[in-house]
Amino acid sequence: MSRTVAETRASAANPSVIARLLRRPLALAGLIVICVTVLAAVFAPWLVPFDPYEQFFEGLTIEGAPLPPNAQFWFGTDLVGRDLFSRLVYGARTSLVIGVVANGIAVIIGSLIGITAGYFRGWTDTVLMRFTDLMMAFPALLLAIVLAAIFTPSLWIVAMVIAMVNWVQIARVVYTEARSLSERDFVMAERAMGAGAGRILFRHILPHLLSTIIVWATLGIATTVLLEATLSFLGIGVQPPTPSWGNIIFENQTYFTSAPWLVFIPGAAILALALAFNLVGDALRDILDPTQQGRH
Amino acid sequence: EEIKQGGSMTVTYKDDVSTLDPAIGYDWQNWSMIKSLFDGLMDYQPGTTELRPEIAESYEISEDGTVFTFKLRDGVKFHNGRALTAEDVKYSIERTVNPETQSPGAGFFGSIKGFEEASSGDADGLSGITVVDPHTIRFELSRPDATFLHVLALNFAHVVPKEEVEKYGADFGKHPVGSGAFKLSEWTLGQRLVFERFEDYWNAGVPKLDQIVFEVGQEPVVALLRLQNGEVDVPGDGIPPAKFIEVKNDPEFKDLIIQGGQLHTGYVTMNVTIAPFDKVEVRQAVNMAINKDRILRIINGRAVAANQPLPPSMPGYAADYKGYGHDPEAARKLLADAGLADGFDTELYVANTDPQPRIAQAIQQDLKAIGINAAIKSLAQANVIAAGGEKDQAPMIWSGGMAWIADFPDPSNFYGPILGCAGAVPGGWNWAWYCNADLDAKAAEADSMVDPDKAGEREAMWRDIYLKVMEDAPWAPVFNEERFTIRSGRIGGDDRLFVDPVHIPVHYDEVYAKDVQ
Amino acid sequence: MAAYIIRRLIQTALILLGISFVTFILLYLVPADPARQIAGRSATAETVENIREQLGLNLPFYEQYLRYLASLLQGDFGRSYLQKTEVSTLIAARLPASLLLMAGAIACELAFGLAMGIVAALRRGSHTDNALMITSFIGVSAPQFVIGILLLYVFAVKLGWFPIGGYGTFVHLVLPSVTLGFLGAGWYSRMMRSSLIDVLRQDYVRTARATGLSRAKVLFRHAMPNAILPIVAMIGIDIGLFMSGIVVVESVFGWPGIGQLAWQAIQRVDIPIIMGVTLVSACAIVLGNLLADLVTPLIDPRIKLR
Amino acid sequence: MNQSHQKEPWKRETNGGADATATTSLAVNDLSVQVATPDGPKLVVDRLSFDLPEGRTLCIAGESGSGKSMTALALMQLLPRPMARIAGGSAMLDGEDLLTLPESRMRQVRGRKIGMIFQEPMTSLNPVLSIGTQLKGAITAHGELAGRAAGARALELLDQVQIPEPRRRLEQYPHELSGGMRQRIVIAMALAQHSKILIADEPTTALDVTVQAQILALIRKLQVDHGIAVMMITHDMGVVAEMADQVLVMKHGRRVEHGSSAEVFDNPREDYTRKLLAAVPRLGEMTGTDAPKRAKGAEAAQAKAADEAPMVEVRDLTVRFDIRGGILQRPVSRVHAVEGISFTVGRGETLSLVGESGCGKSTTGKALLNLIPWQGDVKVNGRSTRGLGAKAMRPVLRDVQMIFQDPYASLDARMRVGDIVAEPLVIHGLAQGSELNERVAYLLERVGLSPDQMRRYPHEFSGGQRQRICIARALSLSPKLIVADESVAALDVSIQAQVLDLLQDIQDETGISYLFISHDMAVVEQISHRVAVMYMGRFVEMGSRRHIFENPQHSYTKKLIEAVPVADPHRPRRDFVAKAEDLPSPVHPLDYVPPQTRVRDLGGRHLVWEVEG
Ligand SMILES: Nc1ncnc2c1ncn2[C@@H]1O[C@H](COP(=O)(O)OP(=O)(O)OP(=O)(O)O)[C@@H](O)[C@H]1O
Ligand SMILES: Nc1ncnc2c1ncn2[C@@H]1O[C@H](COP(=O)(O)OP(=O)(O)OP(=O)(O)O)[C@@H](O)[C@H]1O
Ligand SMILES: [Mg+2]
Ligand SMILES: [Mg+2]
Repeated sequence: MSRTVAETRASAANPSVIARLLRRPLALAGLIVICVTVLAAVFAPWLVPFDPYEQFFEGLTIEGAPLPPNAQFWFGTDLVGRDLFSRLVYGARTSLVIGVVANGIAVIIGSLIGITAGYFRGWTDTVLMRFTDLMMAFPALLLAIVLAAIFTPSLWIVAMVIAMVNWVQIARVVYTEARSLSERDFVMAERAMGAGAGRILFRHILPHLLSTIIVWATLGIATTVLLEATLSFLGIGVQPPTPSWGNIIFENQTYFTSAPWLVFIPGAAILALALAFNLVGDALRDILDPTQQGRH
Repeated sequence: EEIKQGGSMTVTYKDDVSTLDPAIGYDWQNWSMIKSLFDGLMDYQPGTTELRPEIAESYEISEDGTVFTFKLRDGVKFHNGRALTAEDVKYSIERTVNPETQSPGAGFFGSIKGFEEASSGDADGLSGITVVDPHTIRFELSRPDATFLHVLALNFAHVVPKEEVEKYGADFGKHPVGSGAFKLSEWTLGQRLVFERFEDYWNAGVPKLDQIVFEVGQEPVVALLRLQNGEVDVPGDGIPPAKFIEVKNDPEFKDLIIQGGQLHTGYVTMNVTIAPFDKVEVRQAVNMAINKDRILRIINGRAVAANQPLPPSMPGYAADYKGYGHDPEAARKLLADAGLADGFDTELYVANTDPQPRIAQAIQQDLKAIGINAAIKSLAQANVIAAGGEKDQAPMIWSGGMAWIADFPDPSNFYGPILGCAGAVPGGWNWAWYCNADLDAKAAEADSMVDPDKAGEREAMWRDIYLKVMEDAPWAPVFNEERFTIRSGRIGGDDRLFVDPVHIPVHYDEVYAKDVQ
Repeated sequence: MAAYIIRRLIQTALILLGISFVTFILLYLVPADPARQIAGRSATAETVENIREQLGLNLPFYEQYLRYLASLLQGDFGRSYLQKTEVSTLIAARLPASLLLMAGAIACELAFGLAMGIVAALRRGSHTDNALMITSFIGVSAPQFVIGILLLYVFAVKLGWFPIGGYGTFVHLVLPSVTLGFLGAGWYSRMMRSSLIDVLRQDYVRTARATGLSRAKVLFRHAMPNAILPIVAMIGIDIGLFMSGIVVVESVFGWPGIGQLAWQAIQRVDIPIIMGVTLVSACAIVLGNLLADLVTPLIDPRIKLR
Repeated sequence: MNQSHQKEPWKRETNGGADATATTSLAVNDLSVQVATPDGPKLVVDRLSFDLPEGRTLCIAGESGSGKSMTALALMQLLPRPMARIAGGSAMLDGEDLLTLPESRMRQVRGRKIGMIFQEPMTSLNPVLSIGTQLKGAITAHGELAGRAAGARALELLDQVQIPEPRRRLEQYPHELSGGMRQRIVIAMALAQHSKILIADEPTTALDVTVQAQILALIRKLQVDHGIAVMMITHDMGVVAEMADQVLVMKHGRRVEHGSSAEVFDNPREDYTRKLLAAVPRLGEMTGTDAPKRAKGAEAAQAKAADEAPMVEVRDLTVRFDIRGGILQRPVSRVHAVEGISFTVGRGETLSLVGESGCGKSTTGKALLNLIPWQGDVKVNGRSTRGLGAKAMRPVLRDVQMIFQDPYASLDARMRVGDIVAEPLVIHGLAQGSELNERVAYLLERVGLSPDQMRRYPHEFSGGQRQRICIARALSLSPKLIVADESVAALDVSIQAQVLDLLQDIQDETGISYLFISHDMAVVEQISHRVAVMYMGRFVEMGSRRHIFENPQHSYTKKLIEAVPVADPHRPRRDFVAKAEDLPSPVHPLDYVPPQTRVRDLGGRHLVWEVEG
């Protein structure tokens, strides 16, 4: 419960971040959700009762209505008679791939731009950061929509689009930190020893940024999962019939009164996954980020 | 019995109304609104596809079918109070043809003499239109055109007052002034429009309602929920699939649902220039692979299976034609005959609005059953249209959402741009890139048969053309959509008015409010 | 100060220039052909070509862009291809609805977000704190379209407390603003909490307490103005979130704002509208940031605008 | 206000604690404070008892971490919650036990009965509220005064703490004032409600000596004028000697020694106290010698320095930092950090730079290593470094190294200590593998650390140890000159002495030169051969240590020496300095032409600079 100065000091000595994550109930819950999702995604073919692409003739009523959850179809069927549960499990793959790949690219781009601009002043800084400002001023979703409209969307294109939109924040954060780090005495000391820019950037500044980057990467996964869902919700995400949690909702959104399970079950899945990443990210921030320490 | 005038009706739409300029408006939402605000020489009998004169009192067609002379009614006034004359009719059509107007309908007037010069901007007006006297106007055509009366019933031929057009310039579409049964009294962009009865309308007793309120930006589902609450009278976008079964089974509403045909066909195009769709066997196999019954079930049975381009209510429909039945076995054999026993990979383009992607997925599954792996490309409608207009882009397109709905009830309307050689050009609408010179010649021949007595013969010719098309199978027709609409209990009128083939979703001029009776 | 504002405005203009350029390129790459859309399906190739020429679509890219810029400089956003209306008119007609929605959302954010954050900070470690923070986490994790549909389903359809979509009265505003403000409330409460906790342990708070000031005075006089600073800095970011949020929220609730306009325009590739809305949103974001930067020195005298 | 007070030389007889007339105002008994640590609760104040007599000053002294602040906070019930809590004891004030009072009653004590001043003047004031608001807030905390009366009282208070232009100050914000001014405001706030007890937790540690002297004198004056009992916390024995009637020495939360100030200084009973006192550098200790305290063969080195080419030659070094603004972000004004200074450092010689905070000492050091842009001429070991890029500087850097002001900040917290010390060798490609290891082990041993500490991280070391790590790193390239920036400023006296000794030993051994930067005259006296006094970016006086300390010529030098607190309670306490003044700002407009200075050579390389005109 109560943490002290001494404890925070000790924390750095005790490198087992995972162990410390596990001690926090919320973070633990988040980790469990993430693990379950990852396992579900990896072992999807063995877990699902049905082929997620198969449109069962008996999956629709005679009138063509989807079936509510029942013994055969645990989460009911969708509007073309597919098993919702199987689609959700496969949809986890999409969400995770996007979350990890898109966000990974965003993190790499953002970190590189931020760190470079933060350390090198002058025109490098100006050019990169003005560009970042520009991207900042872009309404992100609008940009994503336009990009998605230009390129025929597919899993990878969607990932790229999200990456193009999402690197900005991390670039800003990394920039600010890299800037203040490069003014710190230990960087000055490094320069006084004759170290080159590459060494200072990657051996000294980068390690200090790692915790920030890790935290933003985790939080960013949550954002990314949500953005993919939103793009899919607007019908410009991953192409059907590949299931993604967002496009399941997109396909079924108008049925929220007549077949609410088709909207609210995948909605709950998105919420749970985003929440899990946010919880873990936040806990990591507490554990890794010295400026945030002792806030609980 | 006499129907009393008065009362108000609320209609909702999802999309904003783009323009009410008759020369420009060309979507099925503003189409009928414009019809109520403006009048043309010709119109249809309410609820049917039968032509009748509107502001024309009478007309004469010359023997060779190239000269049409119209006599105008007396007492037709614009909403601004000025009397409508033949000059206005001439001005309006010339305005549509004038390239600066950018009218999408200019091409319909291609048969009028002087069209080439006028549409290229070389001439100011159409030499083929003559104002004989303020009440008489004459059209001379460069070739016989059997559809010309239908063309004059199009919105693009509706009459606008020159002075108002010039006053508002490019914004005329937001300040429409016509001679129709209603006039626009309020337009709050993005929110609502209000139509009010035009007191001086030439046709006494029309319209029945005093006021129509259009609320835009309303999701169809929301509109229906509000209709169930008694806040809305007609959901302009129809009954959304999501609510269809519910209202159909609801004793309170099921009697208010009206069903009617539409001049619509939903089809899959196969690009005959892209292998392997250049093989007729493959195209036929696709026709046989599609399980239309399942697709109908997915859309809650709101359509009938189609087997030819023309919809059943169109003259020229081949009622006894059986088409390609659902037969995956045979389809697989055809593929094997074409040397594709192992199937192949291809792409199926589709517009990204519900329910189109769902239908595409059903087709995808059917194709898979005969070994064709079609990846779905679900894009914004405009991008699908763009892909269709490129020769080597889209192997297959599901037409839903962008499908052909006839401009007027004539078989020719389903041929030229979408199956004829003229449409098989970059940027054209013939997404199958099907071009059969013989059939084009036959079509031209049929269209020059103006004589009303030969109508039956002309119909037979067209029927023949479409059956020939089906032999080559550039399309796989899937279904003809049935319109299902609903109205609130307080709105009355013949059922046919609510599924009027041209006045979609209702014939605004003719329906009435029960509560003032 | 004046120099600062001028410089920022110049920067803003440059950013808008950049954004207009990027957007223009992107839209130029969109496969859909505006001329064909205007011409419609019955048009002849000639008509299409004609329209293309009139709109200048056959010009090389840079010339199209320069033309656009030139008219933009005269305050002309162009005319919508499909709505046949001045884009500025369309945006002006819809902007009030969006602003109203944003105002509602901001009210929700501040009311819920700040209150939750303050309570959580003062009770930190307690069950109240945990409960509030879980709520705020849900706020930042919940997809807006799910929240929107859920609220619509529960409060409008099932309970009938609110109208099912629509625009006009205060009751219409409630559900959309809650949906739009949900995310922000989550952020604000978390920021408020950590910022307040941080401030409460500062030396000057201890100094204030050492002079015998009451808790309430210490909190509101001394701690709050400091704690609110990072939140003020959020204004700009917040407007960015709103700009994305309104596309979804307005489409769920049928709210006649510029989000809906943008979404319709994007689907129909109505380039002038997309350009216009993008620029207006960007402008709002940049001005939001400027506003935040201008307000900050009013609260914090250490910050000097140069 | 009574103006006469300020004119009157303020004198007071030193008085032992055994003043029979004084009555006890605060009686602390067995006070214990516990903090929570991962290894369970820990007592940081352990059964501490003392009395605070009315109108007298009690100084609590002790090294860092000995529990001094915790004691003070416990008395105000302001311990950081929930980490720390009172574990027992009582503190009686006017018949009430402060430690058990409920919050609402305690509020009546805070400010009214006990005023408190904290260590950091920079952070003790709310940055977003004006001085007036904060002061009035303190005055009206219990709602006695309001409106105009509060305003009048605020002015009166500012006058009492000798702030010039009090009316204007009310409108100002904390960041617009210097540290000394801020500390005066904090004192005014503590006295706002006529409290009879003042607790001052290291009130001058963060301030320059000159300002420190003013603040200490001010506290003494207020105490006399108002009969306040002061409980003063400090780690500086000089301050203790200057202020205390009674002294309490603490170690690890326990009382080590308690008595009148004369007793403690003259006859310390405990070893610990004796050690503490011995470590304190005493100004004037070295009078009559030339060489640094522990230098061997000093004369030889001096002689060598005189005839060989100097290690570093600096001519007209000027450093200005642009302040940008306006629409185009062009420079609008400049910080004149260093303004045309010239000096040389001979081989094996220690040149000290002294001066107040912000006078440009660190900047000068950094310019030597080309870490910031500068103008003028710098020659290191005969090589001109002007305009050299990072690459070209490398060989030069093998000759000059720097120890930075803040040892912790200058160590990369994510690196192991072994790697940190090896870093320069790796950068210059001087050693690899086992050779590198051996070299690092040797260096660590050299600075008194054990080589098995190589695998630890900087945060696992104490302040003094960290400073040693920095020294080891600076030594690794075997440089010929080390710029040592405030190398001992942050350390406790005992540690400080060790580090100074270490530096001296290294010089004796290797003949290295130092540019020693410090603001502490007492330290400078011990370590330097020559001393340069800096003021506002310029030298005002430079000469051998003997010149500067025994024959200071410039008034500023005299003022600096004068201000150093001396750890001798018998020395007459210094005069109260009337109205405080701020240092002038080093920020000037672009077209500013610095005034010409004239150098006066007093012979024997003793130079004095004076502004012309
Ligand atoms: N918030 C805290 N939580 C836990 N332990 C603390 C906390 N603050 C201080 N301590 C510990 O309490 C002990 C006494 O600290 P205190 O601040 O009283 O020392 P001090 O004598 O004032 O030192 P300094 O001269 O450095 O101010 C130290 O060992 C310190 O580590
Ligand atoms: N990078 C910089 N940009 C602008 N001004 C600076 C910069 N570095 C130092 N200064 C200013 O230059 C002056 C001299 O600073 P410097 O750090 O050399 O002082 P110092 O004598 O070392 O003081 P201290 O004893 O506090 O360390 C100060 O007024 C400082 O504010
Ligand atoms: Mg302390
Ligand atoms: Mg310094």
